[in-house]
Amino acid sequence: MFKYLPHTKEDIEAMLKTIGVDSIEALYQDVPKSLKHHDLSLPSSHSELELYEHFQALANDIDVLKPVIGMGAYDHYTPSIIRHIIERQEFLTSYTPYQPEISQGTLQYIFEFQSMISQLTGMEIANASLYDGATATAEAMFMICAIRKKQRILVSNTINPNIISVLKTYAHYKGITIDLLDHHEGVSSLEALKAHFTDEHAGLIVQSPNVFGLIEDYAGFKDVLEEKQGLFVINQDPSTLAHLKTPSAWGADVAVGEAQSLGLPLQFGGPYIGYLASKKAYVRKMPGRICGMTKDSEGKRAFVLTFQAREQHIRRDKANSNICSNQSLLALFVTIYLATMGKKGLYEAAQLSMDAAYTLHDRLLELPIFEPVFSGQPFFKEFTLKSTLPVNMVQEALEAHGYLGPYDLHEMGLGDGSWVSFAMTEKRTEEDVETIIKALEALV
Amino acid sequence: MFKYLPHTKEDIEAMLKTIGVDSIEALYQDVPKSLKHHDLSLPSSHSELELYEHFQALANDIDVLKPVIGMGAYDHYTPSIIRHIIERQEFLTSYTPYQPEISQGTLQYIFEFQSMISQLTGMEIANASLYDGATATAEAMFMICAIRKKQRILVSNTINPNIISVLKTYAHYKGITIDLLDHHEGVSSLEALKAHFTDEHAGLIVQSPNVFGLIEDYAGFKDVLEEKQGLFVINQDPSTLAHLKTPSAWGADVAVGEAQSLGLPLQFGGPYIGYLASKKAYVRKMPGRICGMTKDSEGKRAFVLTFQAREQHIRRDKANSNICSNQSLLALFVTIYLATMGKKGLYEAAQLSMDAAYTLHDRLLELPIFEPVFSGQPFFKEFTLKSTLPVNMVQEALEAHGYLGPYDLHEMGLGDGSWVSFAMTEKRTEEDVETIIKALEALV
Amino acid sequence: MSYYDTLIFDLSTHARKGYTLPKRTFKRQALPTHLLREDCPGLPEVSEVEVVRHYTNVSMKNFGIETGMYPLGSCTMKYNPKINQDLANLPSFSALHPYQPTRTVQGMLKLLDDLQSYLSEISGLARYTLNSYAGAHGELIGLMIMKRYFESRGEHHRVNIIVPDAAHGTNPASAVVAGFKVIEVPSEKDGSVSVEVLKGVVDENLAGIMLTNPNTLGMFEKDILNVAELIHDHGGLLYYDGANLNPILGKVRPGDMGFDIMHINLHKTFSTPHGGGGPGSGPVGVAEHLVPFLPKPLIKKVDNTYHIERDNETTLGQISHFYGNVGVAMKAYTYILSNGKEHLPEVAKFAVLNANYVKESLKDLFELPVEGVCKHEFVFNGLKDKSTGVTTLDVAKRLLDFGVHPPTIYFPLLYKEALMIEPVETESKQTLDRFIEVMRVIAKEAKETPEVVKGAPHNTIVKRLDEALAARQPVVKYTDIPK
Amino acid sequence: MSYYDTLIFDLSTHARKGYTLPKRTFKRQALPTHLLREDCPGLPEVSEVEVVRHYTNVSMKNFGIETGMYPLGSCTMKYNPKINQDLANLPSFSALHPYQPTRTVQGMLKLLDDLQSYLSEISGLARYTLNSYAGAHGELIGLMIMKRYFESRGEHHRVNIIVPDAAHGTNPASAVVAGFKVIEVPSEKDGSVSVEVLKGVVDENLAGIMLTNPNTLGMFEKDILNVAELIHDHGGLLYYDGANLNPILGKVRPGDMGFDIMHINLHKTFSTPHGGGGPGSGPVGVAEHLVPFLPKPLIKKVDNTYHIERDNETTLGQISHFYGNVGVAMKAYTYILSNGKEHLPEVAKFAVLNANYVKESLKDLFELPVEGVCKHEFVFNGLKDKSTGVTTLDVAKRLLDFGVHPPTIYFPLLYKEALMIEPVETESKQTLDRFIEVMRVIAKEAKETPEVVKGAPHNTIVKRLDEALAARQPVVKYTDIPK
Ligand SMILES: Cc1ncc(COP(=O)(O)O)c(C=O)c1O
Ligand SMILES: Cc1ncc(COP(=O)(O)O)c(C=O)c1O
Repeated sequence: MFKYLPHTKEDIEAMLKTIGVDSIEALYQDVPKSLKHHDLSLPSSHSELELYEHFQALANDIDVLKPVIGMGAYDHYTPSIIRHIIERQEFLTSYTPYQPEISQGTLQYIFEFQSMISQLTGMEIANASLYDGATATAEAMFMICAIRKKQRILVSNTINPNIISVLKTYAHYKGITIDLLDHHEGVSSLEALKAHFTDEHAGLIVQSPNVFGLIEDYAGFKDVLEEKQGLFVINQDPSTLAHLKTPSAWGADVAVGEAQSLGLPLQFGGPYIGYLASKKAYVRKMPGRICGMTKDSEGKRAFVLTFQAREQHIRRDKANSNICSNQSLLALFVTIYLATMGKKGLYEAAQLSMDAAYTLHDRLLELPIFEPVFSGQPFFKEFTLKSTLPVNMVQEALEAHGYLGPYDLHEMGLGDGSWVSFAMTEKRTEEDVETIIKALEALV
Repeated sequence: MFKYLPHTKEDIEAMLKTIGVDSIEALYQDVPKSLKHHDLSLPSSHSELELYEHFQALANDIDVLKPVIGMGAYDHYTPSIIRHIIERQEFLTSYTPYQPEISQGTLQYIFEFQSMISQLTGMEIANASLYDGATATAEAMFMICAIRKKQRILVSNTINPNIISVLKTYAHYKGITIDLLDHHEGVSSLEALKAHFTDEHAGLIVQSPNVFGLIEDYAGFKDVLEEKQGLFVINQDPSTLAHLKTPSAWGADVAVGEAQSLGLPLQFGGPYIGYLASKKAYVRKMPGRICGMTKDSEGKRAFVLTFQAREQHIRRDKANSNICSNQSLLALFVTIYLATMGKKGLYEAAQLSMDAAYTLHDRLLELPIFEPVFSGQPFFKEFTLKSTLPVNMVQEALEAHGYLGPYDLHEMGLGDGSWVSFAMTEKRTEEDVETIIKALEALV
Repeated sequence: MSYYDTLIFDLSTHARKGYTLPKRTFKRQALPTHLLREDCPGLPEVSEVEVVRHYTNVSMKNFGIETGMYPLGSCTMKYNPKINQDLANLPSFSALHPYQPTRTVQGMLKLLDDLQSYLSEISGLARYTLNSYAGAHGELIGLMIMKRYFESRGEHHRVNIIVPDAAHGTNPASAVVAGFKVIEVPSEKDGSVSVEVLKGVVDENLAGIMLTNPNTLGMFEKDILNVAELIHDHGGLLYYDGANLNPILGKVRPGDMGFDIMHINLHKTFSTPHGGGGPGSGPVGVAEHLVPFLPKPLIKKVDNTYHIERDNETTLGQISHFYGNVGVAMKAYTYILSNGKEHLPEVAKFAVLNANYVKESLKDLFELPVEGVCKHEFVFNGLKDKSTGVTTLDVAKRLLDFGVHPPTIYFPLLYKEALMIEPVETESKQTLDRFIEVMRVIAKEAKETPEVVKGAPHNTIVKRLDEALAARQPVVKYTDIPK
Repeated sequence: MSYYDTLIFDLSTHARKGYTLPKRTFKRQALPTHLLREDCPGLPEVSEVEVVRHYTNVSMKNFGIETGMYPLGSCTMKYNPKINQDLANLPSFSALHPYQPTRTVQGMLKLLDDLQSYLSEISGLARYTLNSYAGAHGELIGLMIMKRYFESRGEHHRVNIIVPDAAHGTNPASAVVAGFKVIEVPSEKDGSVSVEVLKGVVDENLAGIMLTNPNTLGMFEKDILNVAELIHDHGGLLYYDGANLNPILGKVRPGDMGFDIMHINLHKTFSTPHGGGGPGSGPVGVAEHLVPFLPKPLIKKVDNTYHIERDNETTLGQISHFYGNVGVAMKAYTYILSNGKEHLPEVAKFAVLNANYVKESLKDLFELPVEGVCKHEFVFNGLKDKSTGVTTLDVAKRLLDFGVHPPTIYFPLLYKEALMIEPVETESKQTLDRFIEVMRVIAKEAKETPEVVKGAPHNTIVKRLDEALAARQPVVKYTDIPK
């Protein structure tokens, strides 16, 4: 007997009798003998106490560092209530709302999630979430290619290289060609766009704040694209959207991004959550689930998945996306986060992050170790500097004080080996800044 | 604006208008001016992040040690599911089930708790919990004094001195006299009982396993008591009751005890939970709440608090107990614990504790440091030895390896300064035993 | 969905298991058979999913603060912040054995000592013990302190405790359990005690008086300073029942009013959850001259180090096995730090604002026995229109149909149809407006379709219960259930 | 109780707050205005209790596994152990930034690498990546591996992927998204693929086939070795959709059946919760010769140290920002260790026992298209008695009234009235018996009072929904709602 398996000897006997066989083995009679496998070479069953002991042993081989980097994963604050709510079994253990009558809980929060993402991005319609920001960007690429029936796109090279890497993979197998748009002083350049965007391109994909942490300025971009019927995809960190001009205001056709910055735990890279929002006109090309409002037979308002035969009836071989399970629980997480923070809290958290980042930035530049890399565009909470000392020396100095950073941009093929990236959030304190500066001063 | 206070300026204005006053201050107009207090000298409001930082700082001043002692608080294993269930807001945030129609959840688990305590103790009726094992014993004392209308009781001096101390306090103010019964070789003695129990005594209170960890043998006790119409109260650790003869089988009229050993976290001493069970005949003298089964107006089975006008209508100046709030959530905890462990798991956990304790006991006696104190009765999971080394030397040797123990019984006035107590639970491993022995070997 | 009417025992099946335990190699010990039980305790045998599913379904039969408004008078059912829970569960604190050397638990002791100080500051009393498990336990300890005090002065004859008839039942009960004699005095119409009435009962046997202020009707006892003077002049002490502390946080302090002893219900004012009826925590505070009598053990700071004083000459004795409900105290501590000095006084103000708002919005339909500003709660004497035959019980049961937890009913005993409403500060105006609307609808129904109200509840999973049957044919455990 | 029909936006009130943030002394930074948004995002402004109460009430409109039985075919809705959650939430793991130096996260990497090995052992494939976020993502990656493999061999013409018509919709969709051409083949009556049919479509353009075994009808594909031989002989690869792995754990291994690539749905077979539709995790495993093509980054053990290989020559590329849903992987890891080698095979056996028991207990009333032992699930083609006009949709909706989550309906497409039942191993005989009883009651109702079934659900908080309306008049966000 095992705690997850309620079958007693008597149960088994009675059930076998009903079935009309005399052993469970007989239920595998259709499996060719040659295939039958014996004895899994796996660890033995662990009791809960042994599991705790085991995880303690693993944890002993882990040093948790305080990040002063981001690169797509930000150490923001999580309001305490969220875990309590998302762990309610009604949310946690249910599946896709196939039976809307008993899934109004899930459907309602998806509706609220869509509404909030629309508010943040300014877009008309958002979906119920995608795997992560990188795959969401790939889905956006598929989407605009399908809308424009073109197989070529332009991608700014200020996008985080991991996202570009994912785009390249998705594009390659689908037969889409990616052209890269060069940056000017660390941001996507209007001049370069004018020079390189052609009729062949379905559209342009950019990111803001970009891989260098810089806020991009898309003034004029939309005009250039419209001339060639190019669609405009903006990937943006949603935690910046209480401050920054929205994708919609820049003229985006599709807004995508990674919403981990909305309080999700770092969790070594996942689960995170991608979002995708667009103009209503493109709804039938949107990947993923969409929830809509309707009425029940008695006229009560209620919610359903709408617009597409997804799931088991997914458009099969006419599909433009294959996503089925998404990151629903994280959509709930983000929804509660945004409800808790509200418009003011989202602004404040971002402002505190920015204030901490600018402070650190300015203090670092006072040291003889760092120099600016770009001039021009301001950054948000993440910034890039040039280090005159070997990067690993700087990293080790901080690690000795329990900090993770700075990130060596060369690991992503950016810069000349001296470029480093820092990021701050509202969790980092004045004391953190002092400790970091002191640790680095010791190097000079 | 503060997150727990939803009042906006507009709300306040509208509400004041309805009330017909022009400031909230006006609602305190009836408070004498001389009394009004200004400015609490308290810490400033802490955000959640600051609270975490603050608790981290406090935690830095704490060393969690692995206990190899008990003395009323045992480090047993807690099944993972319990916290998840008891933190459901329906259980956690509700109050006493005054409105049974919307409190069937609480009432049902109380009924189950009562049923389980009855099963463990063999008694006919159990209440819905009391504050802790010590106060439960005091309530039992009041109960038997009220039943027998006598103001004197006999208490075995093998009971944990803290419990005796609480008994003495409660007795003193209520005008009850306590006589102590001497032990023989560490257990309550039938001979002494015969010699000391008189007509004046309402009854006898004993504990098993007792403060020395010894299992008491009450053969013959009931006969002696009955002869003088004395009532019999047994305080017993419920975690031993899958193995040991029940209070009911020894002839107890009231069974009480501390149920912390049923998986409750140590939590520096509380919240724990006292239980009290008795013969049905004494129900109207029982302290605390009792839940009973009944029917609703449509004949459905349902539960209510029964038997007594407690709570706001508590028997006021005719009361024999004043308890109102009890340890309800812990009753739920214990109920889930006992449901999860079941009869077999409860037995197994106790057996593992006992096995570990006997192993440690025997290994310790192999060292030249320890000697036996008592001969005769077996112990359960806790045992007493004589240390030939200064006790603090032994304690420090274990603390250096992260262990808490042994307990110096002299701190409770027991023994000659050399008596020490160890306890083991199913959480202690073979490795723990080895480490402890090695640490002590280093002393010789 | 269908009504869940299964007991955990109904699910039990021989040999099913819900637990896992480690395999150990220790030698298996056998005890002498004469010490062993012969039968097996009839505990359920169920799988883990059965346990979880069972108690989840059982929980769904309950109404909590997060389900909806819970204006249960005298109980202060405010929102219970999750952060309280998270911090109390931190392993550095929750895994501590109560006998760890104080050297190893300075952080824990500092927290508890600071909490004691904060409570002193809030209440104006010199020193607190956290050893008391709940409000009623606090009352008992407070009264023991009184007795110990008089004993120390050789005034053994002082056995009278004055308790107003409006007081909570635990007040007289605690007095009796502490070995006092209860002198019940009638309350005025507004729930207050009259100095004149008190003058008639204070004599040389006076030990003290138990009061709460605001009083049980939610009214501030304006005469409190005169009462205090009278009692003190007669050598008595004043006990403050802290159940009503919420509306005066940072506004008035019981210590300043002349109270010598009080308890605080951390589970009420300081938002630790009520847990279905506990665990609570009822710290007891005393004025300077009573500090020596506090129960043992006592957490103390001496020269920046924290100690646990396990005994002293003057203590009233021990009243708990260890140091009270420490886990609960941690939650109250968190709540105080969360609010801080800035917001604690607002808690009081908004609690009072809410109560007065609801009172004024309903007093045209419900009978308000006492006019004037109330504090955090107030009492209606049922519907104004008594001709309908609709009782307070009916109103309460009808509220269930609207998803609102009813107020406290038939307490205090001063008014026959008492309906005691405490809206608490964490409720928004919108929520109060909905409550007011529902109450008005019920008042209207009482006139127009009284049978609907009298037959309530209609939408709950069970209907009105036969409480008499439960006492007449007691079924108090599974094996009592007739097969 | 009353129906909760409030949106979080309905609760929003200007200037209300639900958060706290620290006060910092950093200089406040201002950005150039041309980069700033001019409006304010219309996010709700609510207090903490409003958020908590709102989502608690919203949750109550959902049915979870702990509410009751959830026999949703193809989804393996087994019990989700709490210990999985507790361990994944441990701060040592959950607070890790993905770019911590590998030196500092050896414990985390060991866990992930061990999980990869366990999955290999369970499935008989050489190596796994955990980077894939869900089943469909796994399919996509698997197909990319195929493509990369053929590219590496210069066989660019191999673009045909065979998919049986009974397959899950994601199978053909993934193939298309990976740039393949889908060749749909008809399934046999028992859901199997016939070697004869396959022979007709395998040619030099063959890339591979996507199958699941047991197949979509829950039947074991007895011919699987012949199918594998045929495909391999024609230079193709076999992809295994791991959604149906549960019934063969420790019994048969896809690798041994001849599959070259597969994904595993950790959220199904390995009990990490489904979370209302995600996060899942769909690790992809490959046979030895395909290992070089696995996506990057890849966790690897070299000489007892764990590394993250961020790039290599042969990889298919990157398909996720970091290393997949690590938090989900931790739960699956816990589940494997909990069960251990002793109980994992039992999981399979009891899943199969349960399915056959339900099938045999209902086949007199429901139309069973395929006789014989099934594995973990089976499909009825609606009620046997078709004369009543009661459809599978009606039966499903009527189940709601009994507190049972309906099976999967209208999938697979093979049968018009498909009703796909997967009882899972964590359900006890008692629970199955109740399900069987309810199904039999519904069958009886279909005969005697068909209107009751056709009008179902009757007891749910909302009744049948107008799905057409949602698509006709799209309201997909709060501001779309007509005022
Ligand atoms: C006025 C008053 N006094 C005392 C108490 C008793 O407090 P507790 O239930 O914490 O023992 C209560 C609780 O209901 C109360 O309302
Ligand atoms: C047979 C089958 N294949 C593939 C999938 C897709 O898996 P996921 O939802 O994890 O993407 C599912 C899930 O419903 C399935 O049942």
